[in-house]
Formats: sequence, structure tokens, C-alpha cells
Amino acid sequence: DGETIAVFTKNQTNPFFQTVRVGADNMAKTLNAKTLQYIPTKPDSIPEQLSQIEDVVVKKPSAIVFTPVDYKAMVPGVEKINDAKIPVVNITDRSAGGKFLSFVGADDYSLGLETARFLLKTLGGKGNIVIIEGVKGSLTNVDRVRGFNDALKENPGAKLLASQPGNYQRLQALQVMENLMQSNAQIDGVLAANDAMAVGAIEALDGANRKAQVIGINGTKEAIDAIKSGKLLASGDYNGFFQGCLGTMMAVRSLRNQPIINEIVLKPTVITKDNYQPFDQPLEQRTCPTFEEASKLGAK
Amino acid sequence: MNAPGNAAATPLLELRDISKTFPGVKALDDVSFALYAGEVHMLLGENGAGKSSLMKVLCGAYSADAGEFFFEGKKVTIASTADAQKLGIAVIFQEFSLVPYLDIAQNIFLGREPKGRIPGTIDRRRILADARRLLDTIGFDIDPSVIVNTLGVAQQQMVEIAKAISQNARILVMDEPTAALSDRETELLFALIARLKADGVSIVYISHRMAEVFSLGDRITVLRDGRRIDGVRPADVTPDQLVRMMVGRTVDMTYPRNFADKPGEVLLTVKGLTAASGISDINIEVRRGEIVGLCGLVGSGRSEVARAIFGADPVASGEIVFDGKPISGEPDVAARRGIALIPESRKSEGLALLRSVGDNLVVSALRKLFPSGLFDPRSGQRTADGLIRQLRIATPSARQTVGLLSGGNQQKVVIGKWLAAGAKLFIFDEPTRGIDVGAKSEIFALIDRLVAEGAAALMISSEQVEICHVCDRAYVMREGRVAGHLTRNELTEENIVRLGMHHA
Amino acid sequence: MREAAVVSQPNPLQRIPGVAIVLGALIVLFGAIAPGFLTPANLSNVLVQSTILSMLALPMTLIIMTEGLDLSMGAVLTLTSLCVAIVSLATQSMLLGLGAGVLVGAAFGTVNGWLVAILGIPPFVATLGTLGMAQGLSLIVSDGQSVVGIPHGVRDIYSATLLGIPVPIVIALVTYAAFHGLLYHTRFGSYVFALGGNREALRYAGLSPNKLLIAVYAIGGTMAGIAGLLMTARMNSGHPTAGLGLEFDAIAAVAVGGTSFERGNGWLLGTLLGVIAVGVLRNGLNLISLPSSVQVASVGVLVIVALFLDGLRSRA
Amino acid sequence: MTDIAKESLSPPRSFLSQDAIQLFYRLLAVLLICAVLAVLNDSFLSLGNILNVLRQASLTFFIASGLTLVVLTAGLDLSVGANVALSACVAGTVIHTTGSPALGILTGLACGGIVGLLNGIMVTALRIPSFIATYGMLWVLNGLTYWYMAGETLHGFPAGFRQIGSGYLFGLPIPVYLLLVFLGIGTLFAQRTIWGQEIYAIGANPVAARLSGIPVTRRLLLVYAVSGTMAGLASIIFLSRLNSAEADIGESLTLPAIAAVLIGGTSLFGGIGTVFGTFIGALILTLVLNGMNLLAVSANWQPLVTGIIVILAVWLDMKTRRRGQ
Ligand SMILES: Nc1ncnc2c1ncn2[C@@H]1O[C@H](COP(=O)(O)OP(=O)(O)OP(=O)(O)O)[C@@H](O)[C@H]1O
Ligand SMILES: Nc1ncnc2c1ncn2[C@@H]1O[C@H](COP(=O)(O)OP(=O)(O)OP(=O)(O)O)[C@@H](O)[C@H]1O
Ligand SMILES: [Mg+2]
Ligand SMILES: [Mg+2]
Repeated sequence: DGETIAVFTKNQTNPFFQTVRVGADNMAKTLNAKTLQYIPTKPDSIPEQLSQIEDVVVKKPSAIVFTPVDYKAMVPGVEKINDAKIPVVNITDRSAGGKFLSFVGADDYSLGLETARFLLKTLGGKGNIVIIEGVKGSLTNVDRVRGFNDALKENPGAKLLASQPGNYQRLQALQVMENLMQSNAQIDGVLAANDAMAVGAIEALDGANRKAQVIGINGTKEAIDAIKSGKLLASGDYNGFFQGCLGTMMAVRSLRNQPIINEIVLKPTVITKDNYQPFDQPLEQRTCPTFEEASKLGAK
Repeated sequence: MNAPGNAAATPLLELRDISKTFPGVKALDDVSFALYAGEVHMLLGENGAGKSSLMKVLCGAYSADAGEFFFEGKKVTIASTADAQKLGIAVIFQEFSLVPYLDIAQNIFLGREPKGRIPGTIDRRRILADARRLLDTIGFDIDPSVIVNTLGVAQQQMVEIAKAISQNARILVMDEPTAALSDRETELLFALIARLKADGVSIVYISHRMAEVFSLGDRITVLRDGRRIDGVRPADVTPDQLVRMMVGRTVDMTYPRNFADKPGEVLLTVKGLTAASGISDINIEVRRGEIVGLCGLVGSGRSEVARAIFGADPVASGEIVFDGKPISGEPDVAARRGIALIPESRKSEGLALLRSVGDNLVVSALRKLFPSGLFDPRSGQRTADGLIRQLRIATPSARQTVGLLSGGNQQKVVIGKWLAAGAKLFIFDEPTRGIDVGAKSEIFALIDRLVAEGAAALMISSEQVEICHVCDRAYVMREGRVAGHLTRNELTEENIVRLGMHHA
Repeated sequence: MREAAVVSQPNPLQRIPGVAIVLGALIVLFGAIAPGFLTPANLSNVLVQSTILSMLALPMTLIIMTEGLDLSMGAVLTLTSLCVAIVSLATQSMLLGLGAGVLVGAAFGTVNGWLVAILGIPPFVATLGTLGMAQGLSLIVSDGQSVVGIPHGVRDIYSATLLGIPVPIVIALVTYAAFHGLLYHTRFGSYVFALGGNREALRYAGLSPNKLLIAVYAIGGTMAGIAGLLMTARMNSGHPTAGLGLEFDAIAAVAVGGTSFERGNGWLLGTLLGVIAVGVLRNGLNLISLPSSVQVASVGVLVIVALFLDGLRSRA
Repeated sequence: MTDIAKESLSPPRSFLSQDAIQLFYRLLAVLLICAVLAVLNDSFLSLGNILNVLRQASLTFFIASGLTLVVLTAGLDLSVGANVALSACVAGTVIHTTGSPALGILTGLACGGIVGLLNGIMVTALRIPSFIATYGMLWVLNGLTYWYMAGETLHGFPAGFRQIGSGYLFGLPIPVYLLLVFLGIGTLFAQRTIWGQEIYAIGANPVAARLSGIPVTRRLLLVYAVSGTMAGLASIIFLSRLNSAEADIGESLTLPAIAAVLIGGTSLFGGIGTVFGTFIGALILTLVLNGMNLLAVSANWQPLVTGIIVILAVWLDMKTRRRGQ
């Protein structure tokens, strides 16, 4: 009891990581452990997260729950943790190297694939589609966009008009959408690699008095609200809350010499008008899954 | 025009038919100039006559549009400062050429540092020793490892001189070297000039001070409007004649004034003024219709009094009453109440050099001219044009960049902005520094007119003659305090010096 | 006797307080409240973490002394880091990688110098422009992806030790010594003072301010190249955003260290202390695990407080 | 007529005329870019796209216009982006809790203005160089915003409020009206008020300005406060246009705003520049991004192209000015 778990997330601006942190805190509380949050002051800064690892290694927490800001560039950092013999669980983005007790994440590819399939099904398998990508080169984005594209391939009736980056940023997505609407008279569907961009695209459509079906990914609160009000067609649930819960759970369990699951890839859930209710409650009121539930969640 | 000593000598350096045009200004127009070995050659002329420009051409800093150079009779080209240095020409410029955060030794030998053992390094011991020796020869007692930034203007001037001397120059150009020097340092400089002359060094000396022209000069060349007017020997001319050559008309150098018999009501009372800037217990009174002098040695704290009254420096204690009411605060308060400061350094403190004459002329009067707060460029332009006419500022138009005007005209612009603002008390800090005789008399006439119309003036000047000529009375300062007061009848140079000297 | 006694001799130590007070206070504070702060391992940590920034901040000091600025350094470092990664990956040679990084860095530095000195574009603008170019090139050559799989030797640069001292610290110390020698003991150093203090003086001394200025910026770019190697070694990969924004940290460190933006008034050791102060602050806050938002604000507070203290003393 | 001859030799340097020449060159540049884009892409010249460009330029312009005044005094405000983020979050909260957009707008403007004022105090009373002071402020504001938002977003605002950012009036987007209004106010303020004149004078030589009786400290406070308030205004536009606020919205706004000021011909050394120039600077930046979107150029090229444009614009500006003198 009383273990300290250092939780590393990428930034304090993206609501997704807030859900991860709340999940971790929540689980730690139920297990009678303590969390310490480490977040780079500059969002997604590689050197800063490396420094934080070095500092934390000095501090020697009982275990670490780790989201790399970049899955390749942080490998030396992970190896430092390994060298210091601190047990570490990888969550969210799968690190390209290093030894982990366990990985807990969502399958970005199937998230992209399933949400896009849902949108295309709603459109009847045809229509003019645009993709708004996230940050180029980020693992989440690469896989999500691959999923989008594969779904498009399954529907030859659909036409991809453009695939432009919005860097996961609302304003950029809004402006990209505004500009795309100028050169494309008819846009039927928008595949956005996250909710903020999806909502930005919706604002652009609203501003131009145009309609299109839009999907996002992450299942954030604003996405749920938008789904409720019918503006957003769907959002893929990335389930940061569970990732935080389960990462912490595995870390603590391994410290207590209890069995753990080495890999949990959460199954994609497409949140739509029909199934949003469970997601529509404040984070603080959600409860973490138990170990038994976890084993059913998608362990491979 | 003959060479000094023997008539057969060829000039050491000769410039023939030099012309140089700047956009809008013909700075030099077919000027010829000859310099002989071992002479002190005075270069005279009004502000903007082209003296500095000629010297910059001579030392390769400016390239002439036309003209030829001869060194010891042989034709040479001076296309860069390096060319000039090879010929042994060294210059002390009007604007300092020192690097503030290097020490004295490094400044003296900048670009000619003794090489250390490791390539690229400086031999620290040698540079200090060399500098030490050099400073000793010019009688400047200071540690050469002192950073230049901490030196006063006069000390910096001495470093400039040391720097020039260090180049073993055969020709030394000094552009107004005494403008910032105290009497003691001026004497040192004159002694040094005598020594250099004896060693056969030729000196070109630019000055607006008549006394120096006659005490130092072997020959005189006068420029006007970029043309060479004449070359004479001091023995053959009177000051009045020289002035006429420079200005093209006669100028009364006694600056006649209509002294008021009865001074007006009290405008400014300073009681027990003390400030951290180094002045204490200053008591001064200025009445309408008066010009009150404030004299003393350089560093005696005159500027600090002026700045404290104007609110430019914080006041520690004491009281300033202006026009019947106490005054305190920043310069904007003083300005609004009707006090004007014409600061010591017009370039850095008086003008926005890159802005136009018109912009500079109206800047202090904005509130008065446009009480609504709305600015009307056309009306501003008219006000500026009026002032340009009234003050006879020589400028192509109100739109000319003020930094391109000559010093005297720049000074008029600084005064002009306070005329527009309707100031009642004018504080002049060295109003005639670096200004030619013609402009000087115009400025004094202007001050006279201002006080005759009911304003008052407090005038700081290092030229005691000027104080004696134009002031109704004067305070003399010493070491941050008022050492004495001189009435119109007592106002003589001897009295000023006696009161202002240390240990008097 | 000598007038030097009258004139206040400018003691470079006079400038210490601003940074030194802050640094001293931080060390005392964290020593008292942060567990593990004063351990050798942690102190070595702080210093190692400060090396990359110091390698930007030292040349930045020279650039600021010329009344200039180099906003492109962080982006150039990013680009050179990618170059190191790409070239050493392709050739399997660390030296060729370093060579490529230094070459690209020096090229950017030279372009900066050329824009500033020859075209006369204000440094802020010129280097804001090259910042964009370097950032764009980084994205283009990497297509936004990390570059991995580089030879193992590269990584050792960051993690190996020499006589028990971590190699990055050795590199930083050598760099500092080199810059100290360059600035205070060579002719070039004197000319750097003159570039900011009085460019005319250089011209009259027959020297070319333009060439010197280009040299100063080129040194900045070259150092960004070398720091790029360290960055690559640290991440064992290249990444197109790795160094973005570091230039502002470097500028802040220089300012905190007491170098003024005017008239060639610079202090190299102050810069180093400034860099370490930033490092100590971040490290200490990590150790006591304050909320991350406090950490974000604390850097800003540090900068403001240090400059405020400096201002107090210069007025006194 | 010798006077006229002289004048043509040393051309006008003030009362706007030199600036007018520079603005003319810039408008030419805008037309050139437009012509190129029109040739390359059919949809560029559509009314919809032009309004689109204007609306996008307006956000940059609001931030950059206040910044222009700061730069005119030879200062810089690096905190504008962070200020937009904080103000948006604060204003958003007020609207959510009170339900009153008017109150929210006022709070947003006040929050921006207070931050600006604090910048001004650091620059004047504490005498910290503006570049450093506002860089410090940037981090303080980020910290505050991160703490306040705790990783959440605010979204969903009343429809009336959202009209400000996304609504239309007589076929024109409302931000475009605001843009015109503030362009007019800014230009009048800088060129036709004595405060504006004093700001130019301070930028040209702060020491001389103070000794000319200009209350330099108060004017600087005003300028930084205005810059902050304009950031507050931008935050309102942002909020109503995106219908949401999050902590990181400011990061991408600062450098474009500075770039717009510089492309617009305002000199970092102070005393030279116009608000209208900044508008054109914002327009050029937006046009280029818009063009790249329309032509589907990879976003990887955006920083590169922006960098080249900044250098080119300032260099051309200097060229033409030098020829003028
Ligand atoms: N760099 C320059 N650009 C434009 N005009 C200049 C430049 N330098 C000098 N001038 C102009 O050339 C003329 C001669 O200037 P110069 O400095 O030689 O005068 P001066 O005789 O030294 O005057 P002063 O006694 O005031 O020093 C003046 O009208 C001046 O405005
Ligand atoms: N003792 C000194 N040490 C260093 N610098 C000095 C000293 N005395 C005067 N100076 C410098 O000489 C210049 C003129 O002196 P300052 O203005 O300080 O005194 P002042 O009493 O106003 O002189 P003045 O009476 O000539 O106006 C100043 O720029 C100052 O820096
Ligand atoms: Mg001159
Ligand atoms: Mg004085």
C-alpha cells in the first residue's frame, strides 16, 4: 500500500490526457496508491519529457505509467527507466522500444476504420469525403488515417476530395474546412482525426450554412454533446479514462505480485446517438473497471 | 598662399577639387586643401559648411564624387580608411569611435592588437604596457584596463586622442576636440598638440571657438556652403574678418541685448533642492524678462539642476515653485505648466532624428494645438512652416528628416518645439555647443526676444564669455552646490572662474 | 592616485547578483525541500540536461552582444538533428552525420549573417524568416516522422562518461571554455564587443563589420549543428519538432544572465548561470512534484524576477 | 521653384506620405498574389472565398493591430497568443455561468486589457525589456490557463453570441465589419490623434519624447493595455467562431501576428509603420495559406513559405524606402 505511481502524459491542453489522468487517479485511490503527474510544460516536448524521466528516475517512484510524447524518440528515455529498474506500463501510444510490464491502448487503426465505416454506411456508401488529419507523423494520426482510407477503399462509391492536416487543432481544422468548401461545392462527409477538429469543421459548415456528416475520434465531452444535439454523427471512443485506470492497475498489481495482463487493446466503440448515454457523465463519476472486467475488454 | 617656413616645401598632403554630394545637399563643391608638415591647420566654417565631410573624405570614410589626392607631391588614392592609415592619417571624430564595453587598452589598439602566443589571441601584458606608455605621453593618468563605458565624456575624449596618437600618425585630424573637455584637459590637449607639432606631425583642427583659432593655428582655411572661401594666417586677420568669411556677413559677437531695467515678477523659485544625481541645497530664483546664467566647471552639476527642475531626474528634497504654484513630477507636468528644457545633447535627447522637421517641431505642442485630442496633419504642417520661417531654419521643407540638418538648425528645431508649446521658462543647457558663430548670434537674438516678450531663461553654458554677454545675472556652481551669485555688474570671467574653482 | 580609483571600476562580478541570487536561492530552497536534489546523481542530471541549451545560449550571447538575435536556432537545431539522423542512418557513420549537421547549421548561420549584414534586414525579421525555413525543411525531409535506426555510436555521445564525467558535461565545459577564450582573449572577441558597441570603430580600424557579423551568426548556426548531434544522441532518433522553441529559452537564459540587448554589454558566465538556473528550477519542481501548471508559470516568473533584480541594482 | 526641386531630391519623410508609398507597394503585392492564385485555381476569385479570406485575416488582424502600436514604440508583445487563450477561457466561463454574452465579452476584453497593463507595468516601472517581460508573461499566462482549464474544454455558447464570429449581415460576415471598424479606429488613432502622434514620437526616440513633455510611461501603459485588449477582442471572436475554448489556442497565434506586423512594414526599431500596413500583412499571410489549401499543397511547406515571405517583404520594404531617401 501507499505506492507512488508516476504518470506521464503528453500535454495539459488536450482533454484526452485529462481523462487519462483522472482515470489513473481514480484507480490509484481505489487501490490505496498515490499518483504523481508529469506533463511537459511545452505541449508534446520531447526534450522536456526526457528530462522529466531523468528527474523521476532520481526520485524513484514505485512504478511508472508512461505515454511517450513520441513513440520513437522516447525510447532512450524508456531504456533509462528500465536501467533504473523501475517497473513501467506503457499506455496510449505503443513505444517503439524498451521493456514494459504491460501495454494498454486503443487500436487507432480500427477506431479510424470503424468510425469511417459508420459514416460511410450512413451516407449509403457514396458521397464526397474529406479527411482532416492530425499532426503528421504522430502514431495516432498515421493509424487513424490509414483506417479512414481503408474504409474508403471498401466503398468505391465514395470519393476522397482532399486529405489535409489540421494538426489536431480546432482553428486550423476550421480554416482548412472553410478553404476546402470554397473549392468543393459538395462535401458529404468529413473524417476528422480527433474531436476538436471535427467540431471545428462543424463550425465551418454551420458558418457557411452547409451540411455534411462529420465524425471525430476520442469521445470527448464536447463530442458527446455534439452527438446529442445531432451535429456530430459519431465519435470513436479512445477511452483515455480506461487507459489511465488500467495502466495504473497493472502497475500496482505487479508491485503487489498479483497477476497482470500484458496487453490490452481496447476494442473500438463508435459512440453515436444511440449509445452515448454511458459516456455522458462527468469523469469523476465514472468508475474504473475491475481486473476481471479488464480481462474481457480486449486483451489479446 | 604660402607654405609655412620655407616657401619651397611641397605640401605633405594635398586635396584638389574635391566634390561630394549627398541627396539634396552639395556638401563639398570643388574644395582644395593643402596641409604642410608640422603645422596646425585650422578648418573653420558654419555648421554644415562641410568641414567634417572634407575630413571624412580625407581619411577615406567617405569617397569623394570628384577630386584628387597628393601625398608628398605624388598622386595617391584614398578609397578606404585603410588607405588613409597607410599614409599615416589618423582622425578623432566628432562622434566618438570607442567601444563602450572594452577597456581603454583594447580600444586604443582595436584592430592592431599585439598577437599572443596562441594564434588569434591578444598579448594581454603587452597591450596594457603599450597603452600605459601611450597614456603617459599624453599625460593622462589612468589605468588602461578600465572599461571605457565608465569614463566621462572628457576622459573618453582623451582615449580617442591616445588612440589616434598610437597610430604614429603623420597627420592628425581633430574634429572639435575641446567641445567636451574641461579647462584642465583642454590645457593638456594644447600641450600635447605643441609636442606633436614639434615632432613634425601635421594637425588639422576643426573648432568653433575663436580663441583656439588664434592661440593654436598656424594657418586657417575657411569653408562656406561646401566651398573653400579663403586660406589665411591668424596674424593677418581679425576675428571679425574671419567671421565675415565664414558667414558671408558681419556678425556682432558681443550679442547685444536690451537688458531690462526692472525684472518682472518671480517665475521660478527653487528652495533647498537636493537630488540623488549629485546636487544639494540649490536655491535659485528666476524672474520674467531675465536671462539667468548657471555656470561652473564641467561636472559641477549644472545640467543636473536643469533636469531636476524639469522633472527629468527625481528630486530628493526641496521645493520648486513655478508661476506661483509648487511643481513636482515628470517632465510632462513641467511642460504643461510652461517649462521648457533644451537639453545638452540635441541628438540623443532633443530630437527624433529619423522623423521630419515638422514632426519634431509640433511634438511638444500637440496638446496646445489640438485641444480636442484630434490631430490634424495639415494644421500641424502649417504650424511647422510658421516656425521654420520665424526661426529661419534652413531646411528644404518641413518634411526633411531632421537628422540631415546641420547642428545649428537642429538646435533651432529643439527651441522651436517649445515656442509652439508656449513655454514661459526656457532652460537652455549648452545651447551653443558645436554651433557656429552665425547660428549662435541668431539663437541669442531669439532668446533675447523671448524674454523681452515676458518669458524667462535659465542658461547653462561653458563659454563664460557668452554668459557675461547675455545674462542679467548668474549663479555659479561648484561640486553640486551653488557657490555664489553674480549680479550684472559683477559678471566677469574672472569672477566666474574664481567662484567655480575647486578650493577657491 | 590613478583616476581609476575615482571611476568605479566595472567589476564583472557586479553583474552576478541578478542570476546568482536567483540560482543560489533556488539551490538552497530545493536543497531544503526537494528530496534527492543535492545528490550527485541529480546534480549531474541537471547539468546534463542543461548542455543542449547552453550550447545555444553561449553563441546566442555573442549574437545578442552584436545587438542581434537568432530566432532560428531552435528550428535549425531541429533540422541539423534530423540531418545527423538521416545521414548517419544512410551512411552508418556518425562522423558523416555530425559533418552533415554542422554543415547545415553553419549554412543556416551564414545565411542569417548574410541577411543581417549584407542585406541589412533586422535580425529579428531575418531569423524569424529562417526559422520558418528550417522548420519547413525539417517537416519536408522527415515528412513529419521520427527518423530511427541510427547507428549505436551516436547514442553514446549522450550517455557515455569520460573519466566518470558524463560526456555532455565535458562537451559543455569545453564549449564554455572555448567561448570564454574566444570572447575575452582573442581579437575576434574584442570585435564582437565592438559590433554591438560601435561598429564605426571597427570600420575605422580597417576591419569589416559585415564579415565579422556573418562569422558570429555562422558560429551560432554551427553550434546549433553540434547541439543537433547531442539532441539526436539523446533521443536516439531525429524528430521534426524536437528543438522548436529552444531559441526563446536560450534568449531568456542570456537575458537572465545579465547580457543587455544594447551596446555590446555581454557576460558569458552569466549566460551559463542563467541556463543552469532554468535547469535547476525545472528539476527541483519535478522533484517536489508541484502541479504542472505551476511549473509552466514558474519559468516566466524566474525570467521576470531575475531581470527585475538586475534592474533594481543598475538603478541603485 | 527651387524649393520644389529640392523637395523632389529629398522626398517627403513624414505626415504619412512615405508610408502611403509603402502601402501602395504592398497593395500591389496583394494584387499580384491574388492574380497568381486566380490563375492557378478557379475557385479563388469566388465571392465566397474572398469573404472567407477576409474573415480568416480578421483574427490575425485583431491581434496584430494592437501589437502594431507596441512595435511602433519599439517594443514587442510575445504574450498576445497566451493572452487570447486565457481571455477566451475566462470569457467562456463567464458566459457559461451567467448566461450573459455581454458580460462575457466585457470580461474577455477586461482580462486581455489587464494582462496588457501588467506587461506595460513590467516594461515601464520594472524596466524589463519588453521582449523578455512579455516572454515571461507568456509562461505565466500559460500556467494560469492550464491550471484554470485543467485539461478541459469549454464549448457550446448561445446562438446570439456565436453570430459575432460566424454570422452574416447583408451578405458579409460580421467579423469583416468588425475588421473594417477596427481598421478605421486603429488608423484614426495612430494617425489622427495626438496620442497616436506621441506614440510615434516615443518609438522614434523615447528619451527625447520624455524630455519633450510626453508622458511616456502613461502612453506605454496605454499601448500595452490596448494590445492586450485587442487580444481580448480576438479571444471573443475566437470563442464565438469556434464555439469553444481550450488552453492551447494561443500558441499558434503569436508568430503569425508578429509576421503580419512586420510584413506590414512596421519597423521593430519603432516610430515607423501603420495599422493599415498590418492589415495588409495579415491579408498576405492569409492569402498564402488559403492558396496553399486550395492548391492542396502539403502543410509541411507552410512554415517555409511564410518564412520566405517575411524576409522578402521586409527586404523589399527596405529597398523601396532606401530608394526614397
Ligand atoms: N551622411 C550624410 N547624409 C546626408 N547629408 C549629409 C551627410 N553628412 C553630412 N551631410 C550634410 O552635408 C553638409 C555638410 O556637413 P558637415 O558635417 O561636413 O558639416 P560641418 O561643417 O562639419 O558642420 P558642423 O560644424 O555642424 O559639424 C550638411 O548640410 C550635412 O547636413
Ligand atoms: N567626474 C566625472 N566622472 C565621469 N564623468 C564625468 C565626470 N564629470 C562629468 N562627467 C561627464 O561629463 C559630462 C558633462 O558633465 P555632467 O553633465 O555630468 O555635469 P554638469 O555639471 O551638467 O556638466 P555641465 O556643468 O558641463 O553641464 C557628462 O556626460 C558626464 O558623464
Ligand atoms: Mg562637423
Ligand atoms: Mg552638463
